[in-house]
Amino acid sequence: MFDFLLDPAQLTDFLSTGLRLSIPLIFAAMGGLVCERSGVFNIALEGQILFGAFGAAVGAYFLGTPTGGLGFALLFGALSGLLLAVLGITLRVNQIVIGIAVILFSTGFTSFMSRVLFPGSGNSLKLQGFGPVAIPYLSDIPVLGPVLFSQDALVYVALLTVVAVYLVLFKTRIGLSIRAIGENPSAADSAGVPVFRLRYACVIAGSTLASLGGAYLVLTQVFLFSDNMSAGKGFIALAAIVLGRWQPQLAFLACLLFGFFDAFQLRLQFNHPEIPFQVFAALPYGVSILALVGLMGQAHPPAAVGRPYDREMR
Amino acid sequence: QAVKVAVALPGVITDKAFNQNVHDGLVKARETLGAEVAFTENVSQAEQVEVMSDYARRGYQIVVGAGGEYTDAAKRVATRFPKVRVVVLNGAPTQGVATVNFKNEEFGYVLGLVAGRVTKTGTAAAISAQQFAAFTTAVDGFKAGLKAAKPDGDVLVAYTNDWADVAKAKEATLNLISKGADVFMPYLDAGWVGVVQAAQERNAHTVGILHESDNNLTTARLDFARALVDAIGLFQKGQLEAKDYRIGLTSTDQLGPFNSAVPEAVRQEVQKAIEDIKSGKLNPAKG
Amino acid sequence: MSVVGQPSVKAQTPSGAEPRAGRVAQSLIKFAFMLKTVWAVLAALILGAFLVQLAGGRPVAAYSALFEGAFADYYGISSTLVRMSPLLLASLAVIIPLRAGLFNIGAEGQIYIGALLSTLVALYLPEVLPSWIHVIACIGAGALGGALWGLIPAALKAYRGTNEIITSLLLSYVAVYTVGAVLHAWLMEPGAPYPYSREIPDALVLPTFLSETEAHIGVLIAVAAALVIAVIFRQTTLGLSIQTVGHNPHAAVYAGLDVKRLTLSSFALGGAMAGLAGAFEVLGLKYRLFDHFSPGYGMQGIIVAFLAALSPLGSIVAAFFLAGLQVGAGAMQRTTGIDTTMVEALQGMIVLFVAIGLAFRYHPERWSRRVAAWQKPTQGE
Amino acid sequence: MQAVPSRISLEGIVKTFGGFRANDDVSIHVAEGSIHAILGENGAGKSTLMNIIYGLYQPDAGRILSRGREVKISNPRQAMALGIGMVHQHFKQVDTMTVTENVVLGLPGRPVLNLAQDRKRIIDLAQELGFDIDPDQPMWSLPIGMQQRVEILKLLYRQADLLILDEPTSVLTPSEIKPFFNLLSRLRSSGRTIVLITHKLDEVMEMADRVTVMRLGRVVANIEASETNSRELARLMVGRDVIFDVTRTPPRIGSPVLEVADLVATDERGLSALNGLSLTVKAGEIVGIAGVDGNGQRELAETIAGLRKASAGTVKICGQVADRLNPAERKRRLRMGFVPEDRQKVGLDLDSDIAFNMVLRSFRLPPFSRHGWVDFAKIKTHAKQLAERYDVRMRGVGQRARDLSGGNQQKIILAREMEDEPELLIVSQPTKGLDVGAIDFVQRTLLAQRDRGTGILYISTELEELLMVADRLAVIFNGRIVGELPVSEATPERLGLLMTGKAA
Ligand SMILES: Nc1ncnc2c1ncn2[C@@H]1O[C@H](COP(=O)(O)OP(=O)(O)OP(=O)(O)O)[C@@H](O)[C@H]1O
Ligand SMILES: Nc1ncnc2c1ncn2[C@@H]1O[C@H](COP(=O)(O)OP(=O)(O)OP(=O)(O)O)[C@@H](O)[C@H]1O
Ligand SMILES: [Mg+2]
Ligand SMILES: [Mg+2]
Repeated sequence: MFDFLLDPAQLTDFLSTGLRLSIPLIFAAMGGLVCERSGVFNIALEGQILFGAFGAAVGAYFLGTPTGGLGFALLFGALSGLLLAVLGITLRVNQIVIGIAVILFSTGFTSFMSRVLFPGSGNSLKLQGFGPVAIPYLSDIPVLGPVLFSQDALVYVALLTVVAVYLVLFKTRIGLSIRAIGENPSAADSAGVPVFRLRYACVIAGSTLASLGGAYLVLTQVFLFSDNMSAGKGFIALAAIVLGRWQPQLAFLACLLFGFFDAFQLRLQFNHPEIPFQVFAALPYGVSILALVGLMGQAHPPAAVGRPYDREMR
Repeated sequence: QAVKVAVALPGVITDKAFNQNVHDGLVKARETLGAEVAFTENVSQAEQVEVMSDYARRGYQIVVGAGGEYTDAAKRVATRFPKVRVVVLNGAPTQGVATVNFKNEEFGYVLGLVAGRVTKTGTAAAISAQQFAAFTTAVDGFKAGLKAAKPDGDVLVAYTNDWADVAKAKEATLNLISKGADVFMPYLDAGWVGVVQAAQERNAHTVGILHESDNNLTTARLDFARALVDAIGLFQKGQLEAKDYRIGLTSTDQLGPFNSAVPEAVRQEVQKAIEDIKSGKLNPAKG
Repeated sequence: MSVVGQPSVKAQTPSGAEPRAGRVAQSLIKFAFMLKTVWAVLAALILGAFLVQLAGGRPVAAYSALFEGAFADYYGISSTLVRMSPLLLASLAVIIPLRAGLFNIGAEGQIYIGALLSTLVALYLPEVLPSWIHVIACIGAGALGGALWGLIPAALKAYRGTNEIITSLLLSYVAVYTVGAVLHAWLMEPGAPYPYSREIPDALVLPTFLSETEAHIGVLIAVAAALVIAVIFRQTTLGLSIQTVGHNPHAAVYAGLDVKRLTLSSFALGGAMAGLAGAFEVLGLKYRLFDHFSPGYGMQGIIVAFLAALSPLGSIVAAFFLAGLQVGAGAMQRTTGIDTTMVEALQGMIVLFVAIGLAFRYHPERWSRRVAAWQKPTQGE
Repeated sequence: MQAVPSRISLEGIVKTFGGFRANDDVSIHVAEGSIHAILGENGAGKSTLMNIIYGLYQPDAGRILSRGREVKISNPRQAMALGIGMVHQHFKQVDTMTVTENVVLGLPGRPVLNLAQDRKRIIDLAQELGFDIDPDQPMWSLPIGMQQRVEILKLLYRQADLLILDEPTSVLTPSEIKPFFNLLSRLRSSGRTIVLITHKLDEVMEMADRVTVMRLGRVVANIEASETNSRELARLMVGRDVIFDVTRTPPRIGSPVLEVADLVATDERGLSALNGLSLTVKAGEIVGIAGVDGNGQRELAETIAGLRKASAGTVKICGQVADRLNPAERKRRLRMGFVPEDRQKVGLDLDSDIAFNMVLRSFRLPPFSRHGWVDFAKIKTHAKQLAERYDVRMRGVGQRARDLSGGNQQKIILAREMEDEPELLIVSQPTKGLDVGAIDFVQRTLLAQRDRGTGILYISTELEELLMVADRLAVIFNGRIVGELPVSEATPERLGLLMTGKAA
């Protein structure tokens, strides 16, 4: 069952697969985490991954470069974030509803527009994507080299994102304010934090990060857009945030946990054809639940998450 | 007067696979037979009866469910609308319903044979999203064909659980490659692209079901488009019956072009196998 | 030093002596607010008209097909009702625990386990019982399955403090795979072209109440369930207790309520509703257990619940609306040939706009000020 | 009219909430460098007015002038820019963050935090003010008096020169009030202006330069402190004469209704709070628990009420061991009433209406429900009666408890717990935040209960109040009763020694 761990080639592939399956989750989880830390529940991650993927395809198709794709992905992510912010922060519409509505809308809209914009080509688009960037010397280390140091650019971006989110949240003035508006917006407001502006910024930034997850799918993983290609990753990212107790570094580990168990279950499947494959497919979810239950102590979400702030409410 | 045909599809018509193939059939029927056609994509299980009944009520004479999961719904619609001819592709033989099936094991056998001759590692793999009859019978044939060419060869099977998840299909393939597989039979909707991509990146090969690509050794044309056109033609002649139609592998036309990696000798061997299957000398499910 | 006269509490509505025109304007505005859902749908449809145009359709024709297909003919209404049943039950599965402050986004999983248990009882309980008892047993098994699956996140929450939102979500995936695995290993009909179980005996099929349609009595049971839940919340101590826990768990302890037990029971009751939805899909609609049979009822239930502002009675209306929207959209697609994906986008937009509409509240004093401001210039003339 | 320039002026301020006028044409001028007291009954609109100055609420009409210049204050940041700072009635702090983080929050500065540097400055400032604060403690772990010091520190750290203090003394113990007033005097002499909201008339007389009295949203008086006296202020506020001395008959003491023996319990942090506490309360007497806040008062009350588990010892109520009974059972079977200290978090369901809150602890019993069915008509009449008797200021019993002023929230709890004919009544800080009229009323009601034969445990940090109503005093220190004495023998000096653990 674990024999592949001993063979360097197989191990490298397994680890790379685990990492690649984790990357979209990492982007989405970091995005969602930033939103939730600021007190806005972003359940629309799933839709934003899809928007990002679609944007990446549009950009790469019409501009012909992966950078163009990246630009459009960011733009689409930011727009979806703006929509969430206007509805959830200013108009104070229930954040769960708008999240789900955005998901519904994104599924239909991106599929429909992809037919309008890429007529006939559908999933056989062959888009320009980013190639791997090998970091000199480091990439020659056996197993770790190919897994960590000769990856696609967006993989490094994802790893840097985790570091950046951590540093911003915990080492900067604005991070302190973000954590405060997620915990007690009324106190932060009273202390002079621009609650509304900052929540807008977090939601837009977070949504943009999530859309990078989609850009990764298109620009480095499969080089095409296919309907509904987010395939549930946004929901897993939501779970990873909780599993990581709203800490970026732990959420990152949770994404890896999920990605690696997904890679692992793919391998187990063909080693054990006698067992229904669903048993393996359920593995990452089961492990996540166990991890969640097994962790000592309770994890508390930011206290104000999901509650729109209204100054004049008692 | 034009014949009216409607199809309920489980996926989208741009998948370059099963759903698109069926849709192609509709287009061809409109062009060549002057049929009036309609279709609905992404029909969920809960609405199968609703969609098919609605077409029947609207005066469509042929109502098609594209996939074995429509069998039950088809039976109910057929009972309710005895004048309508209900057809299920890949369906289980059912009273009152016309089912159209390919003999998947025959196609699988030939693909397995080619795979077995080209593989260097002796390991091939089949990938689908869900376990269902059409796939498992194809895999049976595939195994038998592979073993005929390489008695100590092996076939791995993986399920991605999502017909359209390209990334997952790609990762599954990459891992199968590192496990030693070098020929792949994807039985997926949009997800097959991922298999092809992975194979191309790692210099492995695919044997296609419907789709074609550079690294593809050959393709089983489980051509539902043609089957659908044929069925409509039969209907126009008043000959489409409520019975099980089985389409076997009878000629190399039903296979795609051979890749240059397939030696002439192997092409001959395939020809021979088709003859033997036709004559009953070869049982494709057992080898 | 100045001592002002003593105001009374009552005389504090702003200026009773508004001019007549102002009052008329104000009641018109109030009326307009009452119709906000209508405006929301209209706005979405107008925006959607551009999409329809883009998809090569004619908006008016498309929309009338949508409306007719959902509400204006016998079969359309019956389809809408059939679709409404799981949506309504799934929304109750969200509402009940949410009243106790617990968010169940795992109704999907509870639906699957309910369907599984119901199927097992239908196929394996010896056929010695009178069939109506057997049917009730099947329905009960569905409710039980959902309740048990719902109890897992509730128990983890009550005894370990684990976040129920995420456990219920993850358990949904586990449930879907469990059904797949059980089908695969055990229940699948031999030779079936798709992973599904044997057919349940005819005697166990739920009767329909509209002939020639799928409108099974599960629809009526779902509506009845919503009514019962509404009564529980409005009239019973159980409902008030659950609500108190939801509002303030500390106060609930102080009031002498058993918070853990109420956590468990509200989640179990919610799960039971979802389980019923699963049972009805098997007993009333498909007559078998299919792999992946639900098109996401769990998530849609959340939308219904929030559109209904967490009111069980409102849920009946919201579920009917969303079901009609889905059925009508299908009919529109079949009549006009508009792309399905566009129809999905339109659905998302309508839900979004309705949610936005619901967020607007009527503030009488604000509007009376505005109306007064508008009138000033006219009076000056 | 003003020789001294006005620091801040309000002119014709109106503020409505859903048709209800919380502020109705309010005009006030606060002179530069003065202490300006604002007085008013619970719900008079004082906090609303202050929130308007601080930019949290937008007035429907009226003008605000800062140093004579008209300003629009649309958020707290603008208020801060005008030198305005506010300590809210219910503190606005991020509980999970440390003192330092709370102080720094919202301040402009370099993007990268340097908390070590801020920490040092906070320590310096605290020293200057005579505050003893650990800047690394998380906010939630601080006693409430300490939290208030952090709030004041926050303002001064921001260099506010107009300090709005909304009922600052209601959270302070008597020993803390003196230094607090000294601080205020020092701040005034350093040129700062202070707006002080309080219900304590002697404090007003002691500190304020000028007084504004509000009633039902309006200003009823603007008056120099030197030109008035407590009695007049009370009359202006309440609209009637308030008699501060309660006449009391000697107690008719019966059998014990509460016997606490060797009680041991811990607090939220797991630290020991009760260390073998023993105490008896008999029918017909009021036993006052005196002590410095944080010596186990809250844990004692909660353990008796059944909200907290004792790790050792027993509680007997009316002769029965109560240890295994939950709060509802103690109320129902043992006839125990309980007024918790934290009214918003424990005592009320703020999101339900007043009527429901009046039966929060008895809605599952007849006559309010039968066989699980609730009788809302009964609940409503019951609530109306109680609200009338306890003078709850509201728009109707269907109003949400959250929207009531703090004093009125307190009255709901008192009404509910006292009107059930309890044999034992535990009251924890029952007058916190109440106006003089309400305090007077509560004390009378408690005495009436006593005379009817109820045994009352009265926990308060207000010595004067205890001396006024209690028959017997027990002093709590470090989770133990360190002395008991009849009220006639109690002097503030003697109590002071006991309360600080210096005499046994
Ligand atoms: N009481 C309120 N409740 C909810 N939203 C409000 C409230 N007051 C203002 N807003 C919204 O916030 C926006 C900014 O208002 P304002 O400048 O008063 O707030 P702020 O604290 O300065 O926040 P920011 O600077 O981030 O905008 C307004 O456009 C309005 O939409
Ligand atoms: N945000 C709000 N929404 C609705 N009503 C409110 C709001 N804020 C205050 N009120 C109402 O306005 C009135 C005045 O309340 P406010 O808090 O200003 O009183 P207060 O004078 O500070 O009383 P207390 O002495 O009890 O603190 C009360 O009746 C209260 O119910
Ligand atoms: Mg601003
Ligand atoms: Mg106040």
